[in-house]
Amino acid sequence: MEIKVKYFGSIAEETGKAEETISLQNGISEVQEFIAFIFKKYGLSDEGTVQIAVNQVIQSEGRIQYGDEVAFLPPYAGG
Amino acid sequence: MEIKVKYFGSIAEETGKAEETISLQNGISEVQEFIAFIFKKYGLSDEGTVQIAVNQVIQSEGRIQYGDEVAFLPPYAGG
Amino acid sequence: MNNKKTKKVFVQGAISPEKIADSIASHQSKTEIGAHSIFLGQVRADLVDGKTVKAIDYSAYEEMAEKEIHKIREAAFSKFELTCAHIYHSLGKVSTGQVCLFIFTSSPHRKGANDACQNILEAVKTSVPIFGKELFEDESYQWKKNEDIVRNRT
Amino acid sequence: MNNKKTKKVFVQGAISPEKIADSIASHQSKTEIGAHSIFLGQVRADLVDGKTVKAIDYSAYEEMAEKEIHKIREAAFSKFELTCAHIYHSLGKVSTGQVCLFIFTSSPHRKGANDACQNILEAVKTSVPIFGKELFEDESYQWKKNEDIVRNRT
Repeated sequence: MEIKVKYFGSIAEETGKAEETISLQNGISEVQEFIAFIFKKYGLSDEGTVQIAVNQVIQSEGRIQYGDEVAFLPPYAGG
Repeated sequence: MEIKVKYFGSIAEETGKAEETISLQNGISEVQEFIAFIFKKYGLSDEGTVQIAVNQVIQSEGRIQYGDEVAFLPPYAGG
Repeated sequence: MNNKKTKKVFVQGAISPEKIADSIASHQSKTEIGAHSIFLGQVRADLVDGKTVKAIDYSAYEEMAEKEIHKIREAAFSKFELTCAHIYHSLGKVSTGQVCLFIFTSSPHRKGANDACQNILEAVKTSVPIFGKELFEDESYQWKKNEDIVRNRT
Repeated sequence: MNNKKTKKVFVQGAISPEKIADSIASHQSKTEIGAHSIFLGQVRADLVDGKTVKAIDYSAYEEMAEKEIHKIREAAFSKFELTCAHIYHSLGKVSTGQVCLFIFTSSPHRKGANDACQNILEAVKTSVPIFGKELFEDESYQWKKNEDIVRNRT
Protein backbone atom coordinates (compact mmCIF):
# COMPACT_ATOMS: atom_id res chain seq x y z
CA MET A 1 0.00 0.00 0.00
CA GLU A 2 1.33 3.42 -1.00
CA ILE A 3 1.34 6.39 1.30
CA LYS A 4 2.17 9.94 0.30
CA VAL A 5 4.37 11.46 3.01
CA LYS A 6 5.13 15.17 3.39
CA TYR A 7 7.78 16.82 5.56
CA PHE A 8 7.85 20.44 6.67
CA GLY A 9 10.20 22.95 8.25
CA SER A 10 12.97 21.49 10.39
CA ILE A 11 11.75 17.96 9.65
CA ALA A 12 12.08 18.44 5.88
CA GLU A 13 15.55 19.68 6.61
CA GLU A 14 16.37 16.51 8.55
CA THR A 15 14.88 14.13 5.99
CA GLY A 16 16.41 16.10 3.13
CA LYS A 17 13.14 16.02 1.17
CA ALA A 18 9.72 17.69 1.09
CA GLU A 19 7.77 14.60 0.13
CA GLU A 20 8.01 10.99 -0.94
CA THR A 21 5.85 7.97 -1.59
CA ILE A 22 6.33 5.06 0.79
CA SER A 23 5.16 1.50 0.25
CA LEU A 24 4.08 0.07 3.57
CA GLN A 25 4.85 -3.52 4.52
CA ASN A 26 2.51 -5.67 6.57
CA GLY A 27 2.34 -4.62 10.16
CA ILE A 28 3.02 -0.92 9.82
CA SER A 29 -0.34 0.67 9.35
CA GLU A 30 -1.10 2.17 12.75
CA VAL A 31 -0.29 5.91 12.99
CA GLN A 32 2.07 5.45 15.94
CA GLU A 33 3.90 2.62 14.20
CA PHE A 34 4.28 4.70 11.06
CA ILE A 35 5.69 7.63 13.02
CA ALA A 36 8.21 5.33 14.68
CA PHE A 37 9.13 3.87 11.28
CA ILE A 38 9.83 7.31 9.76
CA PHE A 39 11.67 8.56 12.85
CA LYS A 40 13.92 5.53 12.73
CA LYS A 41 14.38 5.72 8.96
CA TYR A 42 15.72 9.29 9.11
CA GLY A 43 17.06 9.35 12.66
CA LEU A 44 14.72 12.23 13.47
CA SER A 45 15.02 14.01 16.79
CA ASP A 46 12.51 15.97 18.87
CA GLU A 47 9.59 13.55 18.75
CA GLY A 48 7.81 15.38 21.55
CA THR A 49 7.02 18.43 19.48
CA VAL A 50 6.11 16.78 16.18
CA GLN A 51 2.49 16.55 15.09
CA ILE A 52 1.14 14.23 12.39
CA ALA A 53 -1.65 15.16 10.01
CA VAL A 54 -3.43 12.38 8.13
CA ASN A 55 -5.23 13.83 5.13
CA GLN A 56 -4.71 17.29 6.60
CA VAL A 57 -6.24 16.53 9.99
CA ILE A 58 -4.07 16.30 13.10
CA GLN A 59 -4.12 12.73 14.36
CA SER A 60 -2.19 10.81 17.00
CA GLU A 61 -3.84 7.43 16.60
CA GLY A 62 -5.91 5.38 14.15
CA ARG A 63 -5.01 3.52 10.96
CA ILE A 64 -3.23 4.73 7.89
CA GLN A 65 -4.90 3.57 4.69
CA TYR A 66 -3.93 3.23 1.08
CA GLY A 67 -3.77 6.61 -0.62
CA ASP A 68 -3.55 8.62 2.59
CA GLU A 69 -1.44 11.75 2.77
CA VAL A 70 0.60 11.79 5.98
CA ALA A 71 2.39 15.01 6.99
CA PHE A 72 5.10 15.47 9.63
CA LEU A 73 4.75 18.91 11.21
CA PRO A 74 7.25 20.61 13.51
CA PRO A 75 6.06 23.33 15.95
CA TYR A 76 4.00 26.05 14.30
CA ALA A 77 5.49 29.51 13.92
CA GLY A 78 2.77 31.58 12.25
CA GLY A 79 2.22 35.20 13.14
CA MET B 1 -15.60 88.69 38.30
CA GLU B 2 -15.47 87.51 34.69
CA ILE B 3 -15.88 83.90 33.64
CA LYS B 4 -15.29 82.55 30.15
CA VAL B 5 -18.09 80.12 29.32
CA LYS B 6 -18.04 77.61 26.45
CA TYR B 7 -20.93 75.59 25.05
CA PHE B 8 -20.68 72.45 22.94
CA GLY B 9 -22.85 70.25 20.77
CA SER B 10 -26.55 70.27 21.57
CA ILE B 11 -25.98 72.81 24.36
CA ALA B 12 -24.35 75.32 22.00
CA GLU B 13 -27.36 74.80 19.78
CA GLU B 14 -29.70 75.60 22.67
CA THR B 15 -27.77 78.67 23.84
CA GLY B 16 -27.25 79.84 20.27
CA LYS B 17 -23.56 80.54 20.91
CA ALA B 18 -20.23 78.72 21.28
CA GLU B 19 -18.85 80.98 24.00
CA GLU B 20 -19.38 84.12 26.00
CA THR B 21 -17.95 86.06 28.94
CA ILE B 22 -20.19 86.29 31.97
CA SER B 23 -19.76 88.73 34.86
CA LEU B 24 -20.76 86.98 38.03
CA GLN B 25 -22.71 88.78 40.74
CA ASN B 26 -22.18 88.15 44.43
CA GLY B 27 -23.49 84.81 45.55
CA ILE B 28 -23.03 82.82 42.37
CA SER B 29 -19.60 81.36 42.55
CA GLU B 30 -20.23 77.73 43.48
CA VAL B 31 -20.19 75.34 40.50
CA GLN B 32 -23.69 74.05 41.17
CA GLU B 33 -25.08 77.57 41.51
CA PHE B 34 -23.41 78.59 38.27
CA ILE B 35 -24.85 75.59 36.41
CA ALA B 36 -28.33 76.46 37.71
CA PHE B 37 -27.81 80.08 36.64
CA ILE B 38 -26.89 79.11 33.06
CA PHE B 39 -29.62 76.51 32.80
CA LYS B 40 -32.18 79.08 33.88
CA LYS B 41 -30.75 81.81 31.66
CA TYR B 42 -31.13 79.70 28.50
CA GLY B 43 -33.93 77.39 29.58
CA LEU B 44 -31.67 74.41 28.98
CA SER B 45 -33.10 70.91 29.17
CA ASP B 46 -31.51 67.56 29.97
CA GLU B 47 -29.52 68.54 33.05
CA GLY B 48 -28.95 64.89 33.97
CA THR B 49 -26.58 64.25 31.10
CA VAL B 50 -24.60 67.51 31.12
CA GLN B 51 -21.06 67.60 32.47
CA ILE B 52 -19.16 70.74 33.48
CA ALA B 53 -15.45 71.23 32.95
CA VAL B 54 -13.69 73.98 34.90
CA ASN B 55 -10.39 74.80 33.23
CA GLN B 56 -10.72 71.61 31.18
CA VAL B 57 -11.24 69.30 34.13
CA ILE B 58 -14.62 67.68 34.80
CA GLN B 59 -16.01 69.05 38.04
CA SER B 60 -19.34 68.82 39.81
CA GLU B 61 -18.55 70.93 42.87
CA GLY B 62 -16.10 73.54 44.17
CA ARG B 63 -15.78 77.27 43.48
CA ILE B 64 -15.54 79.15 40.24
CA GLN B 65 -12.84 81.82 40.32
CA TYR B 66 -12.01 84.89 38.32
CA GLY B 67 -10.56 83.98 34.93
CA ASP B 68 -11.81 80.40 34.96
CA GLU B 69 -12.97 78.72 31.76
CA VAL B 70 -16.22 76.84 32.33
CA ALA B 71 -17.48 74.47 29.65
CA PHE B 72 -20.91 72.87 29.32
CA LEU B 73 -20.57 69.41 27.76
CA PRO B 74 -23.40 67.23 26.48
CA PRO B 75 -22.90 63.43 26.27
CA TYR B 76 -19.75 62.40 24.43
CA ALA B 77 -20.03 60.80 21.02
CA GLY B 78 -16.47 60.06 19.97
CA GLY B 79 -15.60 56.92 18.03
CA MET C 1 1.47 76.31 26.93
CA ASN C 2 0.27 73.17 28.71
CA ASN C 3 -0.54 71.66 25.37
CA LYS C 4 2.86 71.84 23.82
CA LYS C 5 3.71 68.21 24.46
CA THR C 6 0.38 66.77 23.39
CA LYS C 7 0.28 65.15 19.96
CA LYS C 8 -1.98 66.22 17.15
CA VAL C 9 -5.23 64.25 17.51
CA PHE C 10 -7.79 65.88 15.27
CA VAL C 11 -8.08 65.45 11.53
CA GLN C 12 -10.40 67.56 9.40
CA GLY C 13 -12.94 65.22 7.76
CA ALA C 14 -12.57 61.47 7.27
CA ILE C 15 -9.35 59.57 8.02
CA SER C 16 -8.13 58.11 4.72
CA PRO C 17 -6.84 54.56 4.18
CA GLU C 18 -3.66 56.22 2.85
CA LYS C 19 -3.06 57.93 6.20
CA ILE C 20 -3.39 54.55 7.89
CA ALA C 21 -0.98 52.95 5.41
CA ASP C 22 1.51 55.78 5.99
CA SER C 23 1.33 55.24 9.76
CA ILE C 24 1.97 51.53 9.33
CA ALA C 25 4.87 52.15 6.94
CA SER C 26 6.47 54.63 9.32
CA HIS C 27 6.75 51.88 11.97
CA GLN C 28 8.77 49.50 9.82
CA SER C 29 12.03 51.00 11.06
CA LYS C 30 11.09 50.11 14.66
CA THR C 31 12.31 46.54 14.60
CA GLU C 32 11.62 45.92 18.28
CA ILE C 33 7.91 45.85 17.36
CA GLY C 34 6.33 42.43 16.83
CA ALA C 35 2.63 43.31 16.99
CA HIS C 36 0.41 46.17 15.88
CA SER C 37 -3.21 46.51 16.92
CA ILE C 38 -5.43 48.92 15.03
CA PHE C 39 -8.99 49.96 15.76
CA LEU C 40 -10.99 51.93 13.21
CA GLY C 41 -14.35 53.50 13.93
CA GLN C 42 -16.41 53.76 10.75
CA VAL C 43 -19.60 55.82 10.43
CA ARG C 44 -22.54 53.42 10.27
CA ALA C 45 -25.71 53.99 8.24
CA ASP C 46 -27.98 53.48 11.25
CA LEU C 47 -31.72 53.48 10.71
CA VAL C 48 -33.49 55.71 13.26
CA ASP C 49 -37.29 56.02 13.11
CA GLY C 50 -37.27 55.14 9.43
CA LYS C 51 -34.49 57.59 8.53
CA THR C 52 -30.95 56.58 7.58
CA VAL C 53 -27.82 58.31 8.88
CA LYS C 54 -25.77 59.62 5.97
CA ALA C 55 -22.98 61.37 7.90
CA ILE C 56 -21.85 62.47 11.34
CA ASP C 57 -20.70 66.04 11.91
CA TYR C 58 -18.10 65.93 14.70
CA SER C 59 -17.05 68.78 16.97
CA ALA C 60 -14.92 68.78 20.11
CA TYR C 61 -13.70 70.82 23.04
CA GLU C 62 -10.33 70.53 21.37
CA GLU C 63 -7.93 71.75 24.06
CA MET C 64 -9.54 69.55 26.72
CA ALA C 65 -9.85 66.59 24.33
CA GLU C 66 -6.15 66.77 23.52
CA LYS C 67 -5.28 66.84 27.21
CA GLU C 68 -7.57 63.87 27.92
CA ILE C 69 -6.04 61.87 25.08
CA HIS C 70 -2.58 62.76 26.33
CA LYS C 71 -3.57 61.35 29.75
CA ILE C 72 -5.03 58.22 28.13
CA ARG C 73 -1.76 57.62 26.25
CA GLU C 74 0.34 58.14 29.37
CA ALA C 75 -1.84 55.72 31.32
CA ALA C 76 -1.57 53.12 28.54
CA PHE C 77 2.22 53.40 28.50
CA SER C 78 2.33 52.87 32.26
CA LYS C 79 -0.10 49.92 32.22
CA PHE C 80 0.98 47.96 29.12
CA GLU C 81 4.13 46.83 27.33
CA LEU C 82 3.92 49.44 24.60
CA THR C 83 6.34 50.81 22.01
CA CYS C 84 4.01 53.32 20.30
CA ALA C 85 0.45 54.58 20.54
CA HIS C 86 -1.32 56.92 18.12
CA ILE C 87 -4.86 58.23 18.34
CA TYR C 88 -6.65 60.25 15.66
CA HIS C 89 -10.24 61.46 15.50
CA SER C 90 -12.13 63.34 12.82
CA LEU C 91 -13.69 66.77 13.14
CA GLY C 92 -16.36 68.02 10.76
CA LYS C 93 -18.45 65.90 8.46
CA VAL C 94 -17.66 62.20 7.97
CA SER C 95 -19.92 60.22 5.63
CA THR C 96 -21.17 56.70 6.29
CA GLY C 97 -18.53 54.15 5.35
CA GLN C 98 -15.70 56.54 6.18
CA VAL C 99 -13.32 56.24 9.12
CA CYS C 100 -13.65 58.75 12.00
CA LEU C 101 -11.42 57.12 14.65
CA PHE C 102 -7.99 55.52 14.24
CA ILE C 103 -6.20 53.96 17.22
CA PHE C 104 -2.83 52.36 16.53
CA THR C 105 -0.80 50.59 19.23
CA SER C 106 2.47 48.71 18.80
CA SER C 107 4.39 46.42 21.12
CA PRO C 108 7.02 43.70 21.03
CA HIS C 109 4.24 41.18 21.77
CA ARG C 110 0.57 40.86 20.85
CA LYS C 111 -0.80 41.15 24.38
CA GLY C 112 0.58 44.64 24.94
CA ALA C 113 -0.67 45.94 21.61
CA ASN C 114 -4.13 44.36 21.88
CA ASP C 115 -4.82 45.25 25.52
CA ALA C 116 -3.63 48.83 25.07
CA CYS C 117 -5.73 49.32 21.94
CA GLN C 118 -8.91 48.18 23.66
CA ASN C 119 -8.15 50.16 26.79
CA ILE C 120 -7.57 53.33 24.78
CA LEU C 121 -10.74 52.75 22.76
CA GLU C 122 -12.93 52.52 25.87
CA ALA C 123 -11.28 55.61 27.36
CA VAL C 124 -11.73 57.63 24.15
CA LYS C 125 -15.44 56.75 24.12
CA THR C 126 -16.02 57.64 27.74
CA SER C 127 -13.69 60.48 28.67
CA VAL C 128 -12.94 62.62 25.62
CA PRO C 129 -15.23 65.61 24.91
CA ILE C 130 -16.15 64.88 21.29
CA PHE C 131 -19.67 65.56 20.06
CA GLY C 132 -21.48 64.23 17.01
CA LYS C 133 -24.54 65.26 15.06
CA GLU C 134 -26.03 62.37 13.08
CA LEU C 135 -27.26 63.81 9.79
CA PHE C 136 -30.12 61.99 8.09
CA GLU C 137 -30.87 61.77 4.41
CA ASP C 138 -33.74 64.27 4.69
CA GLU C 139 -31.48 66.99 6.26
CA SER C 140 -32.87 66.41 9.75
CA TYR C 141 -30.46 65.31 12.49
CA GLN C 142 -30.05 64.01 16.03
CA TRP C 143 -27.24 64.34 18.57
CA LYS C 144 -25.31 61.11 19.03
CA LYS C 145 -24.66 59.83 22.57
CA ASN C 146 -22.23 57.09 23.55
CA GLU C 147 -24.76 55.20 25.62
CA ASP C 148 -22.30 53.80 28.17
CA ILE C 149 -21.53 57.22 29.50
CA VAL C 150 -25.09 58.34 29.89
CA ARG C 151 -25.78 55.09 31.69
CA ASN C 152 -22.80 55.52 34.00
CA ARG C 153 -24.03 58.89 35.10
CA THR C 154 -27.57 57.91 35.91
CA MET D 1 -11.90 20.19 -4.73
CA ASN D 2 -12.51 20.64 -1.02
CA ASN D 3 -10.59 23.86 -1.14
CA LYS D 4 -12.69 25.65 -3.68
CA LYS D 5 -14.57 27.75 -1.13
CA THR D 6 -11.58 28.70 0.99
CA LYS D 7 -10.23 32.22 0.52
CA LYS D 8 -6.71 33.03 -0.55
CA VAL D 9 -4.58 33.26 2.61
CA PHE D 10 -0.96 33.25 1.53
CA VAL D 11 0.94 36.19 0.14
CA GLN D 12 4.44 35.86 -1.34
CA GLY D 13 6.82 37.97 0.78
CA ALA D 14 5.86 40.83 3.10
CA ILE D 15 2.34 42.25 3.31
CA SER D 16 2.53 45.88 2.17
CA PRO D 17 0.87 48.86 3.87
CA GLU D 18 -0.81 49.49 0.49
CA LYS D 19 -2.52 46.09 0.60
CA ILE D 20 -3.82 46.96 4.07
CA ALA D 21 -5.06 50.35 2.86
CA ASP D 22 -6.80 48.70 -0.11
CA SER D 23 -8.55 46.26 2.21
CA ILE D 24 -9.76 49.11 4.40
CA ALA D 25 -10.93 51.13 1.40
CA SER D 26 -12.84 48.17 0.00
CA HIS D 27 -14.99 48.08 3.15
CA GLN D 28 -16.23 51.65 2.87
CA SER D 29 -19.23 50.54 0.85
CA LYS D 30 -20.36 48.27 3.71
CA THR D 31 -22.19 50.90 5.69
CA GLU D 32 -23.51 48.46 8.30
CA ILE D 33 -19.93 48.30 9.66
CA GLY D 34 -19.13 50.53 12.64
CA ALA D 35 -15.87 48.98 13.83
CA HIS D 36 -12.80 47.41 12.26
CA SER D 37 -10.15 45.59 14.26
CA ILE D 38 -6.80 44.91 12.63
CA PHE D 39 -3.89 42.87 13.93
CA LEU D 40 -0.52 43.01 12.19
CA GLY D 41 2.35 40.69 13.00
CA GLN D 42 5.68 42.35 12.25
CA VAL D 43 9.01 40.52 12.10
CA ARG D 44 11.01 41.51 15.17
CA ALA D 45 14.80 41.89 15.28
CA ASP D 46 15.18 39.49 18.21
CA LEU D 47 18.58 39.01 19.73
CA VAL D 48 19.39 35.29 20.21
CA ASP D 49 22.75 34.32 21.71
CA GLY D 50 24.28 37.57 20.54
CA LYS D 51 22.93 37.31 16.99
CA THR D 52 20.17 39.47 15.57
CA VAL D 53 17.30 38.14 13.45
CA LYS D 54 17.25 39.89 10.08
CA ALA D 55 14.37 38.01 8.43
CA ILE D 56 12.03 35.04 8.79
CA ASP D 57 11.61 32.61 5.91
CA TYR D 58 8.05 31.24 6.13
CA SER D 59 6.75 27.99 4.68
CA ALA D 60 3.45 26.20 5.21
CA TYR D 61 1.50 23.05 4.59
CA GLU D 62 -0.62 25.22 2.37
CA GLU D 63 -3.65 23.03 1.67
CA MET D 64 -4.08 22.16 5.34
CA ALA D 65 -3.37 25.72 6.46
CA GLU D 66 -6.07 27.06 4.16
CA LYS D 67 -8.55 24.53 5.51
CA GLU D 68 -7.63 25.39 9.11
CA ILE D 69 -8.05 29.10 8.45
CA HIS D 70 -11.37 28.42 6.76
CA LYS D 71 -12.49 26.62 9.94
CA ILE D 72 -11.20 29.47 12.12
CA ARG D 73 -13.23 31.99 10.07
CA GLU D 74 -16.37 29.87 10.22
CA ALA D 75 -16.02 29.50 13.99
CA ALA D 76 -15.53 33.27 14.39
CA PHE D 77 -18.67 33.99 12.35
CA SER D 78 -20.67 31.62 14.52
CA LYS D 79 -19.29 32.99 17.82
CA PHE D 80 -19.17 36.75 17.21
CA GLU D 81 -21.26 39.51 15.64
CA LEU D 82 -19.19 39.76 12.50
CA THR D 83 -19.66 41.33 9.08
CA CYS D 84 -16.30 40.44 7.50
CA ALA D 85 -13.11 38.61 8.40
CA HIS D 86 -9.92 38.44 6.36
CA ILE D 87 -6.70 36.62 7.21
CA TYR D 88 -3.44 36.86 5.26
CA HIS D 89 -0.02 35.37 6.04
CA SER D 90 3.29 35.67 4.26
CA LEU D 91 5.27 32.87 2.64
CA GLY D 92 8.95 33.19 1.84
CA LYS D 93 11.32 35.74 3.23
CA VAL D 94 10.02 38.66 5.33
CA SER D 95 12.58 41.11 6.69
CA THR D 96 12.52 42.61 10.17
CA GLY D 97 10.13 45.56 10.31
CA GLN D 98 7.89 44.06 7.63
CA VAL D 99 4.40 42.66 8.15
CA CYS D 100 3.89 38.87 7.91
CA LEU D 101 0.36 38.50 9.33
CA PHE D 102 -2.72 40.63 8.65
CA ILE D 103 -6.02 39.88 10.40
CA PHE D 104 -8.92 42.20 9.62
CA THR D 105 -12.34 41.84 11.26
CA SER D 106 -15.36 44.12 10.87
CA SER D 107 -18.61 44.36 12.77
CA PRO D 108 -21.43 46.80 13.45
CA HIS D 109 -20.01 47.26 16.97
CA ARG D 110 -16.54 47.27 18.50
CA LYS D 111 -17.00 44.19 20.67
CA GLY D 112 -17.64 41.85 17.76
CA ALA D 113 -14.67 43.13 15.75
CA ASN D 114 -12.24 43.16 18.70
CA ASP D 115 -13.19 39.78 20.17
CA ALA D 116 -13.15 38.07 16.78
CA CYS D 117 -9.76 39.55 15.88
CA GLN D 118 -8.14 38.30 19.07
CA ASN D 119 -9.81 34.91 18.83
CA ILE D 120 -8.61 34.46 15.24
CA LEU D 121 -5.09 35.58 16.18
CA GLU D 122 -4.78 32.96 18.94
CA ALA D 123 -6.14 30.27 16.63
CA VAL D 124 -3.77 31.18 13.80
CA LYS D 125 -0.83 30.92 16.18
CA THR D 126 -1.84 27.56 17.61
CA SER D 127 -3.59 25.59 14.88
CA VAL D 128 -2.29 26.63 11.45
CA PRO D 129 0.69 24.68 10.04
CA ILE D 130 3.02 27.57 9.21
CA PHE D 131 6.76 27.22 9.79
CA GLY D 132 9.42 29.87 10.12
CA LYS D 133 13.18 29.93 9.86
CA GLU D 134 14.73 32.88 11.71
CA LEU D 135 17.67 34.06 9.63
CA PHE D 136 20.49 35.81 11.48
CA GLU D 137 22.83 38.46 10.17
CA ASP D 138 25.69 35.96 9.86
CA GLU D 139 23.66 33.61 7.59
CA SER D 140 23.04 31.10 10.39
CA TYR D 141 19.43 30.38 11.38
CA GLN D 142 17.10 28.73 13.87
CA TRP D 143 13.59 27.34 13.54
CA LYS D 144 10.98 29.53 15.21
CA LYS D 145 8.46 27.94 17.59
CA ASN D 146 5.29 29.55 18.89
CA GLU D 147 6.02 28.69 22.50
CA ASP D 148 2.37 28.32 23.60
CA ILE D 149 1.90 25.29 21.41
CA VAL D 150 4.98 23.47 22.50
CA ARG D 151 3.99 24.09 26.10
CA ASN D 152 0.45 22.81 25.50
CA ARG D 153 1.80 19.54 24.19
CA THR D 154 4.22 18.83 26.99
